[in-house]
Amino acid sequence: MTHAATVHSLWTTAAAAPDKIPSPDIEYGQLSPTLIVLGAAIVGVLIEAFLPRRQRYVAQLFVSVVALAAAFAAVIGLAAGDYGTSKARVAAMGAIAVDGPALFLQGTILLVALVAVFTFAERRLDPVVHGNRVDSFAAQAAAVPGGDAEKAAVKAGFTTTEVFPLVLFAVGGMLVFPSANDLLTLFVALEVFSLPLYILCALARRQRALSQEAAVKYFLLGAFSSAFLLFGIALLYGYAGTVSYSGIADVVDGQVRNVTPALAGTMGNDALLLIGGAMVLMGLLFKIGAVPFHMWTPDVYQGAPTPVTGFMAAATKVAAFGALLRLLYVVLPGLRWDWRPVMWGVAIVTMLGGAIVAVTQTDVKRLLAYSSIAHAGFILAGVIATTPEGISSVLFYLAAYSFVTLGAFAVVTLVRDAGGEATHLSKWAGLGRRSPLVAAVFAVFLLAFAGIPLTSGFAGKFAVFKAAADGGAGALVVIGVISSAVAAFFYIRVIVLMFFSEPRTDGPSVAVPSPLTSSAIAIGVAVTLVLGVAPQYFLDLASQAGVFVR
Amino acid sequence: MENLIGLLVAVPLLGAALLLCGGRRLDGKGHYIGTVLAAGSFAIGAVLFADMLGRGEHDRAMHSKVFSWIPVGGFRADVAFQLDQLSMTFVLLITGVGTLIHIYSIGYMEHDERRRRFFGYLNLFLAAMLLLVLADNYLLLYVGWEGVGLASYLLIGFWQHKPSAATAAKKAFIVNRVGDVGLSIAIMLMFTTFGTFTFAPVLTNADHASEGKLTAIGLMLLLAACGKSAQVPLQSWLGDAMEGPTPVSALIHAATMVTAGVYLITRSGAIFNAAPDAQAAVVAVGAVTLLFGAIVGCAKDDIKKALAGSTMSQIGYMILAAGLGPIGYVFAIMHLVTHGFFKAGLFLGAGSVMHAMNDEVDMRKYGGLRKYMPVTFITFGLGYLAIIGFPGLSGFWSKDKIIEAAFAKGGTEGWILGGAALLGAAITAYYMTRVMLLTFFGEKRWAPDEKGHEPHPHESPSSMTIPMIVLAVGSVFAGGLFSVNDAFLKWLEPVTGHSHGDSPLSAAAVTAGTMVVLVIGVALAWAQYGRRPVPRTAPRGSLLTRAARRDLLQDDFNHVALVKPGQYLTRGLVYVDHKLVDGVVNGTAASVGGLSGRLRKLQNGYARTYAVSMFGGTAVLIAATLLMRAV
Amino acid sequence: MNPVNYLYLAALLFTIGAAGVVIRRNAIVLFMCVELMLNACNLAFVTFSRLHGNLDGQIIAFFTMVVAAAEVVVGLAIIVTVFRSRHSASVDDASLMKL
Amino acid sequence: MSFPLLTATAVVPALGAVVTAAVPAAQRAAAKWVALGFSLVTLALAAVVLVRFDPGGARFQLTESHAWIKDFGVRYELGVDGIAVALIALTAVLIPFIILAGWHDADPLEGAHPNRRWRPTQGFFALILMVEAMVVISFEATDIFLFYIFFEAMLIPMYFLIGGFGDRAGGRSEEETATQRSYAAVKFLLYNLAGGLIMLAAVVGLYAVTADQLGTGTFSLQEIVQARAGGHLDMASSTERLLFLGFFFAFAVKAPLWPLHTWLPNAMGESTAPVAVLITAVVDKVGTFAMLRFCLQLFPEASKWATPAIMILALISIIYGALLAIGQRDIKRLIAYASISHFGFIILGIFAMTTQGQSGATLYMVNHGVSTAALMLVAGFLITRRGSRLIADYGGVQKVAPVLAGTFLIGGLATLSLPGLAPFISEFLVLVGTFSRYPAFGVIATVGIVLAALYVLILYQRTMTGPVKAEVRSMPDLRVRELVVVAPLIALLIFLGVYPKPLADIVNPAVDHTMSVVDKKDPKPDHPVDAGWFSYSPKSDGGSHDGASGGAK
Repeated sequence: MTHAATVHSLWTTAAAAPDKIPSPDIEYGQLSPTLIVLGAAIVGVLIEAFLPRRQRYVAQLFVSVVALAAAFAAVIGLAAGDYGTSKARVAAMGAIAVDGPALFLQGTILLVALVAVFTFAERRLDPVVHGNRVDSFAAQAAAVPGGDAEKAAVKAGFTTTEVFPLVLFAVGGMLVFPSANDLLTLFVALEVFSLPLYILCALARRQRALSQEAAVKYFLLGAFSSAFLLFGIALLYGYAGTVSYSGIADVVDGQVRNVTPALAGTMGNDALLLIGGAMVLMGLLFKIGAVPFHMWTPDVYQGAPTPVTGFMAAATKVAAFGALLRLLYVVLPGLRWDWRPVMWGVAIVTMLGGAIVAVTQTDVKRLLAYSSIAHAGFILAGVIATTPEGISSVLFYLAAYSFVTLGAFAVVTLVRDAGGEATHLSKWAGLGRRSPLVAAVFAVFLLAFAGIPLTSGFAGKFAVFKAAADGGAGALVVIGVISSAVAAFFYIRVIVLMFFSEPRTDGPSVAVPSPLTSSAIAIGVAVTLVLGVAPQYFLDLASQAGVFVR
Repeated sequence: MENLIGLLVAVPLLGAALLLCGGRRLDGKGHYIGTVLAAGSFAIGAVLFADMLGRGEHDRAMHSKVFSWIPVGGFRADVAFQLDQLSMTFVLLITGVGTLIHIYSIGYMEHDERRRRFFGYLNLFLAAMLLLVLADNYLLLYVGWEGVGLASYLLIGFWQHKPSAATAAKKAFIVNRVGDVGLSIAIMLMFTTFGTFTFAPVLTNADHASEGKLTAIGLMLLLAACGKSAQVPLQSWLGDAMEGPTPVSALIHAATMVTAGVYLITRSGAIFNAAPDAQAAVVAVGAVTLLFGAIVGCAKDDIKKALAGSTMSQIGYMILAAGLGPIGYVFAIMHLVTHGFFKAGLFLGAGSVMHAMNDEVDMRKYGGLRKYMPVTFITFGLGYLAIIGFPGLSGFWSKDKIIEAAFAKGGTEGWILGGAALLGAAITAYYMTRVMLLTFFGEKRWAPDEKGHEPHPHESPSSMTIPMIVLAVGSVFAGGLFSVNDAFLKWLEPVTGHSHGDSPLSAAAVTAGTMVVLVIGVALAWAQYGRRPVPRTAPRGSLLTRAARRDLLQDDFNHVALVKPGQYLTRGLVYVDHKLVDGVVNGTAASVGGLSGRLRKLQNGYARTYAVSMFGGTAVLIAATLLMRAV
Repeated sequence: MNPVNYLYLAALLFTIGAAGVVIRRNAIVLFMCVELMLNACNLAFVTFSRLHGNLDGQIIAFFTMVVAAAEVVVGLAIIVTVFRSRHSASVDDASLMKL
Repeated sequence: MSFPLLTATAVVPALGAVVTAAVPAAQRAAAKWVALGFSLVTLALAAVVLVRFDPGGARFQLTESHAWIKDFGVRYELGVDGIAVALIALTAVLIPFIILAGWHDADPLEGAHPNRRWRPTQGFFALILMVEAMVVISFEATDIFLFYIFFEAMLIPMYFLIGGFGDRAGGRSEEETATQRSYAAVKFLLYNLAGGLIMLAAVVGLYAVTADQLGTGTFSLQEIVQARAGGHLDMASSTERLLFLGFFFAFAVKAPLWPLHTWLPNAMGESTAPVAVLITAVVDKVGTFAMLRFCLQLFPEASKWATPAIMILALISIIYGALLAIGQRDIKRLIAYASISHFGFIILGIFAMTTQGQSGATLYMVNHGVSTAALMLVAGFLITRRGSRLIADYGGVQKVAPVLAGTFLIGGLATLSLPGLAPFISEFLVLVGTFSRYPAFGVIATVGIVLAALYVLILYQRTMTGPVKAEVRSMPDLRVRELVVVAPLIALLIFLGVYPKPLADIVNPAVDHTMSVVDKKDPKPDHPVDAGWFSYSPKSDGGSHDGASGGAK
């Protein structure tokens, strides 16, 4: 195509445009979950703007809980309306897919967020300062740690109630992420849920230095990765001339003759596709925390306020895997033979890497971070299966895993000493003697992580491995079980520490939480056990939800 | 009648149960209960005997199945008894001598606070021994076989506070176990060969089986016999077994248990008849042991050990006879019975002496006891005459027949065996005379022990002397009685069968020979111990003597060849298990840890490093994807 | 001139940006490098949009700018806070958490 | 449908565990009684199972089947054959004694820091019951997945029992003991978990195979066996072998088979005697049981293929275990190694592929359970008295505590399988079964008999006989509670030794079935004696042996 032609076409399109721009039609009903959450977020901002400090906490809490609940209800409604199955469709001018996986994941995310908000709102754990109950967020994020401003803020009993709208924004982005049906939406959604998380990471009340460092690292690396993602998108766009999943898929499947002989002339345009695909993949793998894009995970998990960590660890993974699934299953199925081996490699190093490095960790939050990496590897094994079972197994695993994670981190918030949460493992010695219940609950979560039967962890692991084996990835299964064996080692180590070693005299005390955290933990345990003992219903749900719309 | 057979075993078993579980409240009358029950089972035996005599010689065998024991597939073992002339003989011997020794023990164990348990063990032994001889299949026999082993273990170690006793007991059990392995393998072979291990079918079909199999079975049975009957090479335990109370030595380690091997071989005659090689092995073992035991017997100063050596040697005779096949079976058993009488008598005599001498066992510290304890002297003397084969006494009849049979084997083999038997007879005469002289003749050599107790020898209580007298009577007349127109031969022949070999020597010649060697033996002993006074401490003696004192170095050999290497092996294995097998496991764990530690270093906290890994990762990702397409 | 060259330029810029992120210490510079990468992306979008003769790419470019702006807001906020608390914008100083 | 008897047998102890755990801290004694009560109820239920079970009846009886996890092809399927019944009975019998024996093992030490939430006693007994529940259900499960789940899950309570309630009589410093104990516990768990995970891979693989060939994946043992018999399901021999190995590895760890045994001595040494009994007498049996039920029946061909190797390993276990037992200085470790030797016999019997071998192996599982329980529990009583596990610290106990010594001796004699006691029968059957197919193996295995005598008698001699050591002079004899524990076990040993027929009759049909699945026949004797001789064949009255007098012509 010559320059003249392109210039001309550019002119003509420009000239032809003005009078007849088609007004987009948006299916508000089907987008309602997202809209509700984002709306609530804006309301939250307004609250911050107009309500006096004293009332913000309650108002924010109320708004966000209601919003999340309502959004969840909306999801249920959509699912009940068969939007997950028969009426699955692409909404908002092809930007958003409303289908089984989308709804399932949105539902999961919303529930996780709801529970997470409970932990955000917890105000019984930290000792009362100047007569004010405080949560785990900085009195004033802007104030220099240990500075006068901060002291004043603390004295005044300030609290960062902005976390609620931030969470809501993040959730909004996460809701869009797995249902994004074109790469632009994908990118925007990614940023929409990443930016609030960056901020949330920086808001810890205790150990703010760590918290801020975490934020910086997370932000820089996150931006770095999203740059890659964006460049990948650019290349894919260059390859297909469109960013809509279905459009690219058509080109990949060769249903559409590629429209750019100019490119064809210059470079083997599959290279564009492959490189672009790889870079987009990288962007998602970063969010998942797959080796070698995982290195931010331990630091951020450790530094961030524990409730945030729990929320991130659970919800981000769900959203990111959702997006990954859609990308691989909708956009690149034609490329299966190209990306599968690569993903094999990633899955293997992720499983083994996460498990092995975790063995020598000494900090509970870092330990859980590495374990989350290992689990990412297991889930990838299911992703690779490229069968409907694969999809549903991943969905199930995500649901199971996210609640275990949330619960585990919620427990972490309870174990405290003078310096706030006592996350160093040595301090957990003999916890089982001091407060058997908490220790037992945490043990349940650890066993679920380890995939011991009768916990959700086992059901999920089995589902994934089964799918992988069916999908002809037997080797992955073997490596999976080996790394689970390694992983078991450090989960057990923690249990040994809690139950079989004598309590230290200077050991931490277990704070008695308010119903908020308690209910969060309770929900975690309940889900863990139910999904472990009677997973059939949820497996059905997942398998019904196992089909992507195109 | 059949049901009485079971009772034979049940009665003493009941006794054992009562006495062992009865607790202290039975301490007072425990020994009576035990004795009465033993006598009871003897009575039953007598009744059955009478009944058996009442019947024609070919339908004398009785059989009674109690219940099906182990039915698994083709493998069917019953608890069933078979009482034929052979087992009848044993029943009478066991219960008879057994009862006598129970009575004897009442006196002998009077001062032991654990006498109740002692009688419990004795009853247990009777039950097991009866089970052994009454079983109608090899597996049930095996139960009795190990049962007597257990009883002997418990009784040898009865004085457990003495480490020597405990060790001796353990040794006896383990050596026997080695023999038992033979028995169990034999049973397995029978099962794979015949599909059964019940006497009747196996023995009547023995000749159908290949000779190889039969030889194997025979050798395994022989191994078992060696263990139980203290035959070379498994004889080492018997000497130590004398640690047990003397009645035990008399009953178990002289009269009954140790002869079980002879029973086993005789019972399995059909198999051995069809397996000449196995028979050869048997006679070899017998011949060797009869000399071995005799030599050992010559050197021991411990009266019981001397007798133990003699026992070994006498059983050697029996095994030899049994090995000769149909020629010898009957005489083996006959000698077994007579030996049962006189050897038990001798042991009881020895016990009586020890009783009088504060449990002193060193004959060099006896001397001239005949004045102090006449009854013991006389009974012991009769037993002595019997064992050396003094014409007319029991030993004479039975041993003579064996020597005769040995020659009758024919060929050089016959000469060798006969010669050995004769030589053995000579040595027997020598060492028994020695015992006799050292103990009852000469001047008194005992002195106050370190605690200053001067022993005051006295005759034992009647509870002890009566059994001795009875046994003495037996050892005088039994042999003659049996030989009255071959009564014993006729009695047993239906079971064991009998054949007359063609002896190169006439019976008279053999008898003459035995007389000569007898005189020689006695004369030698007299020359050495009768004429001149005996030193209280043993002279160093010749090399042979010293070796013989150490059981011809048997234990030393075992120690060097088995015990030491075994200890090294186990220690080595413990090390291997810890360092190697377990080391591998811990090693893997450790290596994972190490790897983890190393990988951990990558996480150095620098955001830029993380960026590098991401960058590199992306590069690899892209490269890999392109590569995939390329290939 | 052949628009493909713009792609090469974009790739170059992107690489420079990435390299900058890897090499430089100062958080602000790092961040600028990221922005550079984003710009590279934009360039690529526009170029492709031109090549394909449709406007998607250009529209995306606008979106990218908006997002980048948002990122700047958040990013600078965080970096500044860190700078105030530890008086240094070097990312290497922020390495309390490791191993 | 009828009353779910099997489920009840498993649920009752589980319920008991919950109730026991819920007993408030103050009423620690009550917890013990509650636990005992529940275990007795379980025993009663097991008795009912034993009665309702008809040896001549269907392959699997009292079956229950409910949908469970459709997506995994998993059903809640229970059913018992003779082997399972025997082992369930064993478990149900042993648990009450274990509880009784451990009556004071979990009493808090004096001076332990008071904490009303920390309730070790309740936990101890609750965990024991939990283990019982899981063991029972894994004996009952005829669905492989169901079995697997509990096979794995039972590790957790076991782990807490070992690590949480170790032997206080280490003769070492407190923290030394603690580290040793948690080392043992972790080793136990990781070892078995690793085995279990390997098996998980095989389980998944099995699903893949069935799903691939039968359309829908299934874990039902019977379905698969029938499908294989009907030829609908034929695995490539390589696949079958891999799957077999996956399963066998897990069971071999559990059993344990040389060289995967090293966790057992640690676990048994560090845990209290009752827990040690629980490990070796109950939990480990699941391993050998599973070999018999799953390895052989799911993968007959592979089993035959692997037989030589496994037989050799079993043989090594027998000799090696015995030799190491001789070399031990610690009573409990000695018993542990003895058990390794015995498990060698069991596995030998299973893979000899003869009815004698497999029936023997099954009886062996039961008998070994009882005999080890007897020996180990008495050893435990001994150890708690003296406060040391080292053999060298004892001597002359027989003089001060004759009853204790006596029971100890009987336990020992059972361990060396003295005829007249139960283990003899099983051991001999195993030997005969092995011998009739692999004579050499049979002969070598008999060496184990002698070695057994060695380690038992050495142990007895060193601890019980000889001059009385000063430390044991004041040692009390067995108390009533302890007698109540030991006496029935000994009675059981004697009964099963004298009259094992009832048990054998229950087991035999199941074994015959297994043999038929594996498609193996007993080797015929070379010169079978005509049936006329079998006067003891069940029908005949076992009358006179007219040939009895016919020794030699």
